[in-house]
Amino acid sequence: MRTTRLATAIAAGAAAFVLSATPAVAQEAGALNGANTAWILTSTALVLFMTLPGLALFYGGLVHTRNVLSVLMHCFAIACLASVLWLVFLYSIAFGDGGGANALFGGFDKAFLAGVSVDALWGDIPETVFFMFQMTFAIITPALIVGAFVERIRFLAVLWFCALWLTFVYAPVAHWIWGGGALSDGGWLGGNGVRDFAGGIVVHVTAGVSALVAAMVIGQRQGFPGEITPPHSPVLTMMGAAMLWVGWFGFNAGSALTSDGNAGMAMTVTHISAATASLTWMALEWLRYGRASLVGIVTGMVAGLATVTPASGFVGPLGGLVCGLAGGGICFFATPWIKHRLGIDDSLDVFAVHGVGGMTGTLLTAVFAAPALGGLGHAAGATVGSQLLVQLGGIVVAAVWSALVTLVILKLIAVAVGLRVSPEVEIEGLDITTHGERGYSL
Amino acid sequence: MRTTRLATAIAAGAAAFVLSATPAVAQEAGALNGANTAWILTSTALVLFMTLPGLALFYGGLVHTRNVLSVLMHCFAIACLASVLWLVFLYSIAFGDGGGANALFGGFDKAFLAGVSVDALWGDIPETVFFMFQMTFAIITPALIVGAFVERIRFLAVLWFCALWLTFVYAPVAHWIWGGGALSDGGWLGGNGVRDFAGGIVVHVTAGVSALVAAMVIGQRQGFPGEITPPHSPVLTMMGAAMLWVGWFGFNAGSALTSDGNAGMAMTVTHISAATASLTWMALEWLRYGRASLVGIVTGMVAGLATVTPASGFVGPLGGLVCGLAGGGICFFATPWIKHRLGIDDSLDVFAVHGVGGMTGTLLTAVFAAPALGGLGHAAGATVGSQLLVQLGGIVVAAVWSALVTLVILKLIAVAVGLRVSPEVEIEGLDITTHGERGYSL
Amino acid sequence: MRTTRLATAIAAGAAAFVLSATPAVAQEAGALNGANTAWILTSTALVLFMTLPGLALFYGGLVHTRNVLSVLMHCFAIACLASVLWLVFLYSIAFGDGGGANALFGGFDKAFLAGVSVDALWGDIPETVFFMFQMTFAIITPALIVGAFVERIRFLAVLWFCALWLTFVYAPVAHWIWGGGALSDGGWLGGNGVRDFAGGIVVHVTAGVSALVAAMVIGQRQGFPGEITPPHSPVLTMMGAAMLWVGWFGFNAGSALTSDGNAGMAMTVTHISAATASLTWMALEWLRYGRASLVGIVTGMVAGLATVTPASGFVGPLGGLVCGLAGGGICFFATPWIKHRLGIDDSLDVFAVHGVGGMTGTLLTAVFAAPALGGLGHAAGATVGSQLLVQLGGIVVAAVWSALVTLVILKLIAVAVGLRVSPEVEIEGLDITTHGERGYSL
Amino acid sequence: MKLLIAVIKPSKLDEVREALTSLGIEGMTASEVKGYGRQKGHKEIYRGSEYTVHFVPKIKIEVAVSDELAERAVQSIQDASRTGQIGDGKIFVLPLEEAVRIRTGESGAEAL
Amino acid sequence: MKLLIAVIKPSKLDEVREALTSLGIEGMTASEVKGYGRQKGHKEIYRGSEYTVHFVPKIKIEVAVSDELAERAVQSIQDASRTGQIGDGKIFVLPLEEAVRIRTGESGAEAL
Amino acid sequence: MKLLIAVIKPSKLDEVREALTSLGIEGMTASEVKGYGRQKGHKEIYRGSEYTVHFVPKIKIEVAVSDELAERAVQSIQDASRTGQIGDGKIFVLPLEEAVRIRTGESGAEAL
Ligand SMILES: Nc1ncnc2c1ncn2[C@@H]1O[C@H](COP(=O)(O)OP(=O)(O)O)[C@@H](O)[C@H]1O
Ligand SMILES: Nc1ncnc2c1ncn2[C@@H]1O[C@H](COP(=O)(O)OP(=O)(O)O)[C@@H](O)[C@H]1O
Ligand SMILES: Nc1ncnc2c1ncn2[C@@H]1O[C@H](COP(=O)(O)OP(=O)(O)O)[C@@H](O)[C@H]1O
Repeated sequence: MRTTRLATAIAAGAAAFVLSATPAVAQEAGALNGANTAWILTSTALVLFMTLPGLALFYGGLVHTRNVLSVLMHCFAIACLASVLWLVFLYSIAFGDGGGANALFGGFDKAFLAGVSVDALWGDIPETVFFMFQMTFAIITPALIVGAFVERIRFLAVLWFCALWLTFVYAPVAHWIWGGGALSDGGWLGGNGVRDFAGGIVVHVTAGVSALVAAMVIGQRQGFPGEITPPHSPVLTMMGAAMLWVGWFGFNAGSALTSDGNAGMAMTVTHISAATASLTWMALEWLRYGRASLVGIVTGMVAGLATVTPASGFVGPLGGLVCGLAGGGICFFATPWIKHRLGIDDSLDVFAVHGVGGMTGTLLTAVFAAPALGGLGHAAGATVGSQLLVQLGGIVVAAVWSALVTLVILKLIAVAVGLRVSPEVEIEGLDITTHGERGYSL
Repeated sequence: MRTTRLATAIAAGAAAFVLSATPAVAQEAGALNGANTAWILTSTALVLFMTLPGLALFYGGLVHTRNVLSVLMHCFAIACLASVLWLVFLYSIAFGDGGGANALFGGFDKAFLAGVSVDALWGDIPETVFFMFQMTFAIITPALIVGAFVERIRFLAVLWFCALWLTFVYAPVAHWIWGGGALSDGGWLGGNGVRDFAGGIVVHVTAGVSALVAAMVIGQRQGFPGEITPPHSPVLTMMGAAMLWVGWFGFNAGSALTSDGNAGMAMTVTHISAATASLTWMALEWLRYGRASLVGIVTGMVAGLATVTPASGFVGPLGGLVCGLAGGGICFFATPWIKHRLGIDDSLDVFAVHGVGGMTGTLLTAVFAAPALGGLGHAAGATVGSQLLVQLGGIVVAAVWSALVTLVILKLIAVAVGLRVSPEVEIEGLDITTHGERGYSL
Repeated sequence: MRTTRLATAIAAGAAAFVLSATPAVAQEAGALNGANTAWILTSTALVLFMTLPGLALFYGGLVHTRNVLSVLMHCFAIACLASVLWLVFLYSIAFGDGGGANALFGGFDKAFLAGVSVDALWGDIPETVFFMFQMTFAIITPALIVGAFVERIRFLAVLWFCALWLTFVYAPVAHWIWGGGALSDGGWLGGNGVRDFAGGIVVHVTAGVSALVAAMVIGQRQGFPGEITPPHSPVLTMMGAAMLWVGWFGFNAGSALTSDGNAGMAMTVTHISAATASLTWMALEWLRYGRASLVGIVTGMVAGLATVTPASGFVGPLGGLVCGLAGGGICFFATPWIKHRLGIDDSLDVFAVHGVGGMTGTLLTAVFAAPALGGLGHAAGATVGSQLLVQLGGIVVAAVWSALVTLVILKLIAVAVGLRVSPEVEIEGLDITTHGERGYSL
Repeated sequence: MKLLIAVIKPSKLDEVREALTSLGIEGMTASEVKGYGRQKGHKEIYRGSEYTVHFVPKIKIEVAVSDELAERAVQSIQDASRTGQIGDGKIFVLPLEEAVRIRTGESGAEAL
Repeated sequence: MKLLIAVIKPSKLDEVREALTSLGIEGMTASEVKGYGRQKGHKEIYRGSEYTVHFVPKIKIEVAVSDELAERAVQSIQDASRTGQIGDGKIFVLPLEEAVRIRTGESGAEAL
Repeated sequence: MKLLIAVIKPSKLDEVREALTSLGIEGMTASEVKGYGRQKGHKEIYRGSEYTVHFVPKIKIEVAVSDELAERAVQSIQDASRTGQIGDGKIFVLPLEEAVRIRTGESGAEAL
């Protein structure tokens, strides 16, 4: 989607930055670029891999044995539901042309991929490939939120939440920022819209904020905080974390939509941020608690990746290092703060890691895009300061919208089907009660 | 292999459909297409990943703890054996030029890749890449059959079965349909041969039917059905299922042998079918048994993927949806029917899921290839009706051949080395008795 | 890096071999090749996947439950540390231009990727992509060494060892062989330098030899050999092994730095060697101990892959088969020999598998590069004999250097922070004592 | 002294622990077991096939108590773990001749 | 009443369960244990190295029975679990002073 | 005969096994349990949050011995498993009425 945004940007005269960013657009119009297509096909597989099984295992290892299957089930069912809805109308809302209402949403012209032939192109790759690549983002975002209410949510509520949240939060926000809507170039925030390369706002801020609200509405797990049991399998968690790291190459470097230096630099800064944040978290944990844990270092990794996501296509290696330091450091302190100071049982720390990380990275993007700091430069007319305000505006709008809509959705679901399982079921565990299975019979 | 088939098809005048399907062939002859090569190299890795560890974990989680290693061992050893045999003569049988006998098999000219230099091309990709990509299909197909006789088969019997089955079932059938043999364009079924994009017949029907026969010949597990224990680790099973889904992108979209819209659309319909089938299975299970299980939803996923496999390069999004609905629904009812009505211990439901799914999809291909239904169109002269007959013919031939040869092979093995372990060994478990290891010492 | 080496080679007149090997260099200079870029981006993800989680799981499954997390932690922390150091100065040492000292090391000009813009090219791919691809090699190599001292090493010692070893062993040796240094064409060994396609010496010999020395310096685990417990989870080990196999496609075929027949043939011989070595190990185990184990067959796989690594871009299918036979066979006998005859507790057999395999393959490269044996040919003026000497020279230099430097590093660490945990901690396990976590709470 | 062996529902362990602690019993040993009684195991359905699970997961706790405490301990375990539904479990009382605290070598009641 | 503790081969659990049920004993508790006796553990070989496994996996079953049933119960456990090979296991009989069914509070023999 | 039940630190199992063997006791059964006593569980910290772990992993061993051996067995278990730190564990001695070796049907002391 950057390509279109950038096309607009060119029209808006931001040529300098743009050209360096995507040589692709230099090609003669309408020609398929097989190399870019190959990389985005690959990236699509990588990002799906992030959710199935990556995120599912990462989350599954953090809960009690008696709930591990329910977490895997949530992620899996969400992936399926999101995929079908993406075809039915979500893609159209996010990336269609909403005509008069385009600032707000993309309309329904592309529902069921209407009019998208096998040869249709998006920029210089097949639109089907772009459709699939974007779908994988729509899959992982609601799955991230699951971390807020594991071990007590009703399965049916998860499905309803997924469907409504994608429709009223994810798809619109994606349209605003990536689909030519209100927050992109020439929108409410002026000629230079929000710069969110791979989803710092679209994915992490929306998921993080919604998770926080959901945790508050649904309430704490029984025995929180004192009697909660430790992660039942750090092994599973590390496995999932590693898959998230690998898949994130597709997430960020794939977001270049090209197979070139832009993708290469995005992959580089992404990786550097992940590594730096991991070491940062490890060091802080060591200093503060006297030992470095596996669960800790991989949490730092996720924080670093979430933080660099919006910046990945705009900054250089230095930006990657700083995103890692900031993301790892800030999230390290945010996590216990939310759980203990605020007493909110955002069970797997979705807001503290993804929300906080995504916001941090979105702001850092404005700073480290500066060539002086090794960045790829701002759009013409934009400065660090001006862009900072735009980024801030984007965060606020997305956060407020996510919070409000999530609140409404959950209230509706509470009435319609109920949010929580009974206390007995919660103690007995969701696996056997809701899904009729046990995680392990060794 | 589609490229060659399509080349033939062009000769046969089906230009319209063909060109839309593979712009690649438009290129000046003999030129290497680096982009297509990159995607097929990637797809090869993805399809290998489906078996190792994907399928191995998917199956391993479904058996008793005391047999988990034996299942992983079967999949791993089969992968190694199939690879070496593929080089030695299987590739030649499947994709060589059998001269006079070409309708039946491809001869031995390409044994040991004789005459295939580093620069040799297949279509516009290196033949070595095509060789590797196809090898991964020859790896997973016999591994699928393992599901029919887990927990009681002799290891040596598995190895012999793999070697003989690949030689007399897989390689010939692949040749008939993909290698220019009897079932392809201009063969026994007329100008328009079977349309099997990624292996609905070549992989799933052959494996499914052979599995059914094997289950009958080898017999039920002790205590079947009443005393069989539940899957020992739905966690492993979900992990493997997720890897199968991701890898299937290479399986189906890679079968385009191009990095373009054809691959993009194939990936799209594949994904849609997987998601739809998963939800279908989940819903049916919920309605019928009052709860949706993780093992259930991932089984639906496999059914949807097997069903869309033959169709993936010929149908549009609508076709993907219908393949998912049909595959998920039909396999859901077929599974208990085979086990209980027929009392056949096809232990991991290979026939009910892969066989039934593959047949369903092969027939649906003829229907949803119709442009009116969003398909990419039939070859010139072909209609839904005519193609349906051709597809049916292909299924029947492949099924009958698979059943007969499998029967013969197993009878031979029974005499030569024996099929089953002793009842004591079966109760004690294959891991410790046959392989001298235990799955877990926690 | 082969591209540059090959450029030199061309200058040296070895055109024949070179051109067949990399059509890429035929392109007009300075042009980005998107297809090659796509494949190397993918390969980078594949090789990272080898370590995270591949190698971590492979190793983790082989140790006692009470140490599984420590092994995952070692691999993860090493990956992070190596990544940051690679950016800071390691890449520059390995692939920079050291000017006068270039025979020895590449200097610091490229520290922090100084002067490497988003558009900078290495050959015909972005230098950032080359940087990332090479980084993944620098990640896995020290992680391999972990196998030598698991279950007793101090975590802090692991971190120090990783940093110092990469600086003084890995980066320099990589420079000598791949960075235009002393062991490459025109260096100390004459016009034709060492041929190490993907790291037989740079990765496996350095890691293997250093592991052996480390095992001797750090000493045996308590109760070795009699009281050591069996692998706690062959399931994890198989999972990791399978990921290593898949990732190795990026490791070897990616080392072509092109998306063409060279990559295709490299992938082919790599796969064939892995499969052959697995079957070889399985057969030998069966003959010698009466049963074939899962841990055994996957160990054979790793041996085959390590062996074919240096040869993968230079030999044909026959070479792949022989590498598999030799690697599987020799390592099978080397493993118990080191542990029992020599009584060295190289706990996870790093030297016996990687060191021995890497050496074997490095020598076989000289032989099977011969066109008569299906190889891609030697450089002009080189013969099997002459190349054998060169390869041997490379092995000796790398081995001696690795051994000496590792010894010094460990002695320093022993003084500075200590190498081993206390006997009590060793018995209680590293997970709970050092990292405060348990692997499983089922 | 007595050794109480109780087989209870896994979800009741915490309540039992608290009940005993409030009685001043400051030690116990728990382990995962499987069993059946009136509650005859159950069926699980996978892919439409029924799997019989004869043994239901339970927690077994072992508590050594002085003779005086025995009765009250039994009572409080019962109160804490009872749901009134089948499968609640059993409590067994065995004679305990001797108890030794390894660390100190204390024996008899004071070792508990 | 008696508490029977038997350590048997894992593969014999089902047969023992059926044997006891046919005696009208309608409850038992089983758990996974490891042990050795005459059967002195064994060696496993990985990558050519021998690993000594001192403890062999067994299943421990605990059955509380009335005094009358005790002897026949011991006998039928023995019959059901015997293979004649080393490692068959052991049966221990302990005095059981009291048994309580948590759900109903019934005690003594009728609680079994 | 006596049935000794000892709950010890997992890391002490091997030493205890050797100690008993040297006494000529040639069989035992071990299982993984969790417990607490003076050692009141502990806290683990994940992502800055404290998790209370009430039960500490221990190993429970069961050894049936003849009356003569009982005392020395208790002593040697104690010697072998003692570290002097809290959490060392406990040894319980129960009366054992009968023991049967399944394989041979031998009963009483010679079955041990
Ligand atoms: N006779 C027995 N001997 C040993 N354990 C028993 C016996 N009867 C029941 N149990 C244990 O108690 C648990 C609960 O018994 P159950 O009969 O289901 O409870 P209730 O009879 O109160 O419904 C069983 O799972 C089993 O572990
Ligand atoms: N003295 C003992 N105390 C406790 N358990 C024992 C004792 N002797 C044997 N066992 C248990 O019985 C199991 C089988 O004993 P074993 O001696 O191998 O059988 P057999 O003597 O009939 O061959 C052992 O694995 C162990 O768990
Ligand atoms: N009263 C008891 N009944 C049953 N088991 C006990 C009892 N007291 C202690 N234990 C077991 O002994 C283990 C060690 O006891 P602990 O009191 O921590 O040792 P110490 O008192 O010697 O420091 C505990 O983890 C628990 O499993």
